[in-house]
Amino acid sequence: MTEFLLGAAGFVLLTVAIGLIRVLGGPGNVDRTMAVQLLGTGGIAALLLVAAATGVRGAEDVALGLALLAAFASVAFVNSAAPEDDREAGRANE
Amino acid sequence: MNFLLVLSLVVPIAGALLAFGVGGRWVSRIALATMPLGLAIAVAIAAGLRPAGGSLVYLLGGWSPPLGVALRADWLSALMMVTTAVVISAIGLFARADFPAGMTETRRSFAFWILLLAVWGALNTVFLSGDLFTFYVSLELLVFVAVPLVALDGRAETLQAALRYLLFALLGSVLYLAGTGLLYGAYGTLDIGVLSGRIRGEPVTAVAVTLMTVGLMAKTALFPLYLWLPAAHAGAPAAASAVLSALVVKGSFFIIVRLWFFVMPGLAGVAAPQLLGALGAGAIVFGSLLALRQERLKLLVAYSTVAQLGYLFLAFPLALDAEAGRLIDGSALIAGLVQAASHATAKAAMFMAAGMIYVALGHDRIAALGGVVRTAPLAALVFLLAGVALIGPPTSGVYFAKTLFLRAADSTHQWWWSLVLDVGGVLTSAYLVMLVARALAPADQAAPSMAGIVSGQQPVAALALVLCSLLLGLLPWHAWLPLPLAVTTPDPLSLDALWSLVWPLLVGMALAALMGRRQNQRPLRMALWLEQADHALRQWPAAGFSLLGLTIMLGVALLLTP
Amino acid sequence: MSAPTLAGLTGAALVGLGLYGLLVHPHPLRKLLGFNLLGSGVFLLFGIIARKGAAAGFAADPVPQAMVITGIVVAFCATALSVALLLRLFEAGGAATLRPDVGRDDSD
Amino acid sequence: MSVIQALDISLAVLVLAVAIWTIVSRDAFAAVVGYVAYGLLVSLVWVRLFAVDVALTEAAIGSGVTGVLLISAAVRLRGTEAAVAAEWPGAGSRVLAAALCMVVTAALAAVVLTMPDPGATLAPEAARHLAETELGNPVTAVLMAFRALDTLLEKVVLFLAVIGVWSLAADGNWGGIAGPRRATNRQGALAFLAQLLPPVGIVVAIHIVWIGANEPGGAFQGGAILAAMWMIVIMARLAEAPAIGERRLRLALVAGPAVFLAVGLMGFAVANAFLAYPAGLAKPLIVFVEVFMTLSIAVSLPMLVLGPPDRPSS
Repeated sequence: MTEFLLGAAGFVLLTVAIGLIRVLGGPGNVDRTMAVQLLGTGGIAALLLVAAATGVRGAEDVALGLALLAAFASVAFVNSAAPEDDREAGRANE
Repeated sequence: MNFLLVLSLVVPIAGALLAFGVGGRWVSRIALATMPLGLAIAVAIAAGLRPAGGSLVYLLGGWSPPLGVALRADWLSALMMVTTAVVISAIGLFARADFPAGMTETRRSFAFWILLLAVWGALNTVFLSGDLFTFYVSLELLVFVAVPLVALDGRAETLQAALRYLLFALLGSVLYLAGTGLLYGAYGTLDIGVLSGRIRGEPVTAVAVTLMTVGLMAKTALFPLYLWLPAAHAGAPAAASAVLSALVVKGSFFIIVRLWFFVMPGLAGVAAPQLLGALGAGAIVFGSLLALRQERLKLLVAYSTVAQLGYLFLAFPLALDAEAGRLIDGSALIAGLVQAASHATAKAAMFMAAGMIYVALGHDRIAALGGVVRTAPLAALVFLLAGVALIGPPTSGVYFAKTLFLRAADSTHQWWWSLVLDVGGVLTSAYLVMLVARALAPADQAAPSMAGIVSGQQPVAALALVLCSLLLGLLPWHAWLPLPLAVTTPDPLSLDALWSLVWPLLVGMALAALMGRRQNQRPLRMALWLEQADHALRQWPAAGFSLLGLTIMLGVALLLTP
Repeated sequence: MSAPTLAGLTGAALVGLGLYGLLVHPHPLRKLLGFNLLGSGVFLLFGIIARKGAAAGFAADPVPQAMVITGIVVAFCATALSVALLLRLFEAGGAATLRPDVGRDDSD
Repeated sequence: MSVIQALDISLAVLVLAVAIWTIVSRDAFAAVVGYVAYGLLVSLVWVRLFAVDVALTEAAIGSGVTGVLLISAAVRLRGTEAAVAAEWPGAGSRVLAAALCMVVTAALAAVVLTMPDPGATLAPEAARHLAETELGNPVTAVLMAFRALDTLLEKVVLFLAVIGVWSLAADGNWGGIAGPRRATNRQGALAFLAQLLPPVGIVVAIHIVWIGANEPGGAFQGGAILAAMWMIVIMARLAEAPAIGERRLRLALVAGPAVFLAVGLMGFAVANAFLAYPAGLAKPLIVFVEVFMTLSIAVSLPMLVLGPPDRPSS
């Protein structure tokens, strides 16, 4: 069972790695931000599998934290990448 | 009695938190009210250490090391704590005019007073901590105080200076932290006392101590790792420059002392202390000569700090007992720390004087200092006295330290360090003579337009500090220090004493004439080389190479130690 | 090779990488990334020390773990202050360079 | 080679590859995204080292909040790279620097490889005294009892960092609203997300703080998640960032270190040492302190990410 869990974790990690190569290269910043999402989901899966296999306690909370913060990173990206003219409009409105 | 150790760091930190919570006009009042309290605590701790060579220990939370953290006070802590308390109180007095408490809270004064209290708490933690990781946290506290102080004026150049300082200081902290971790991994403790009993001359010790020492040297701005110092110390407001130059750089120096003299005194070998001394000598010569080449007074003072920091590192080779093969915490170390205390008081006063001169003249260009004796006589006097204190007349702390250094050089047969000390005295005289010559020149025709008025308290605070430095040699040191010391003050009117004061001045005059900046005259080629070297060393790539090269040299020196 | 040793070696490599980035890369933001890599490499060294200190029923020595947690917090504060300074420098001077102003004291 | 070894090696390779990417990548934004990915991977390594508390901190701070900070900085600094590129040292210098850095790495690697196993440890000491702290999580015991001074000072570092960031404000904006002005678009997916996530996040954060006494977790990790939730709300313009002159904000910022300090001083009277807890009350007092620390952290982190006040408060 342990071997199976670890094998599964390895597989997830491999897909994440392949995805990373594609995604980090861009071309656009949106593509790159997807890398974070990809790792957010893939990383959580690998983390839970490894924790279950090696008997680490408390890993579920790390997974919870990771899930929340990966979403948070995307929000920050969307927020800061908002087009400039939108901001200017905001400035004029207030 | 021992609870005073806790109070000495808790009181300033609590003051900072309170000032932040209350805000407004109360910020400076709380800070100023904390000062007599902190001063009293420092003096009380020093008094408690009076049977010479004693120490006070406080186990935090009642947990004893290695699991817990202990605070320890000994003569080094007491000396540095009292110095810090005096300097901070004087700076507080000085800064009242520059950072007034108005009806509405202002950015500069809010940040300054809280940071002043925080730097005090951080330094007391450094002086009292008996734990390598607590050192790390207090080093970081110092960074987070010092960087905003540098950036306080908000001009682009000070922001850049602050950022360079921050990045370099962070690098230093991380290297220090790496070494701390390795030592813990090897010996299972971070407590200085426990560690000194367990530490052995192994490769892991060499690697750890190298990383820690280089990290701390970067924070102390020891030559050649001073890329951040001149711009940072010269760009800050005068009161902040005084804090930075007098106190903050001494914190990381103090940790080097703790590490070498109290954790691994028997493992230093011969080569590594010589290397530290050589860097100190380099700082003295290079920093002083560059001070001569500066166009602005505050930059001159900053380069003078680079030079003066070099003296502190002479303590390492001179404290080495070659026969026993260990560093002795005896007269050379005492000399180093008294030098640190003398420099702290004199340099703080010097930066204050430079600040007052800036206010009085509306600029601090050295070439246009003429007439300052009439415009700002007190400030000019303080500056002169501070410079004299750095050269070291017979009653001063610098003289006391120099005598001990020379004696140690004599008894350990290392004549070259005496030479360095003499050269240092001459060079310090040189830039002072040059400034005096400029100041006595007739005033510029163009009337100063931007000139302001120096508040009345400011010269008093600066003068008090300068007197501390000038009279430090007269203190009854034997009551505190671990070994009997007799440095007799020579009759100041005796021929010997006069000659020892006059000859460096004469040689200094010649040097000032040769190397100083003068209009309508091509500088010596050597002066140009110096400036180019300085410019290169203040760039990141060169600083990086110096840092990595030093790491490897020090590492090899320590690895080869039997 | 055991997991802790591997992590330790990764840490050692990260220290070198971070050091290179911090010292050589001219852009302050990239220096900051180098600093963070360097710090994280040092933390991994603490990690191997903690893991090799497993005893008394603990899977890892808690003392180095606590130090790493403190270290991560401090590193974050440092990053935040650097970023704030850098952005302010950029606004004030329009550039994000760390090169000291050439020619101010070398003009003649 | 067993499966777990293969997994460890591939994880290490992946970590290093992403780290190299963040150093060599041309584009600053790409490098920063690489760094966020790196942080996520490193928290996996921490789980493999059985240091779950650290993994949680790394996930929350190392990659989460730091990542957001750096991403917005990279976006705002767009276009500064070309000018700085001229300052690259020459190829020879770079090779030399790389070689010197490798020497440092080699020295550390040698230390790692010669490290004894089992190594020096304080775990037995911590285990022996754990009962006196009434806690189940030894890491929390080290942070809140055995080495409480360091934790207290670390909170002061956080406090000073906030002052440092604020002190960069323009004089006229002192007391004003933290962070750059944001557009007022309240529509869209972002606002929806900002309404959806925080309730979940708050529950998770409280859970992590609460279990910190006995299981991995604690004030900092929980506080960081709370901070992230508040920042999402601010970013989605559902709420305005606070003005730095606000009394409530200031009290929240100092509450953590101040309460810690007060409880520590109380130790003088009731437990005969600074930072000592009286027997039988250790756990409740530690949780009490942690609640205030969580509050301060949850408020400090957004202040650090938002930056100095950019406009006066109305």
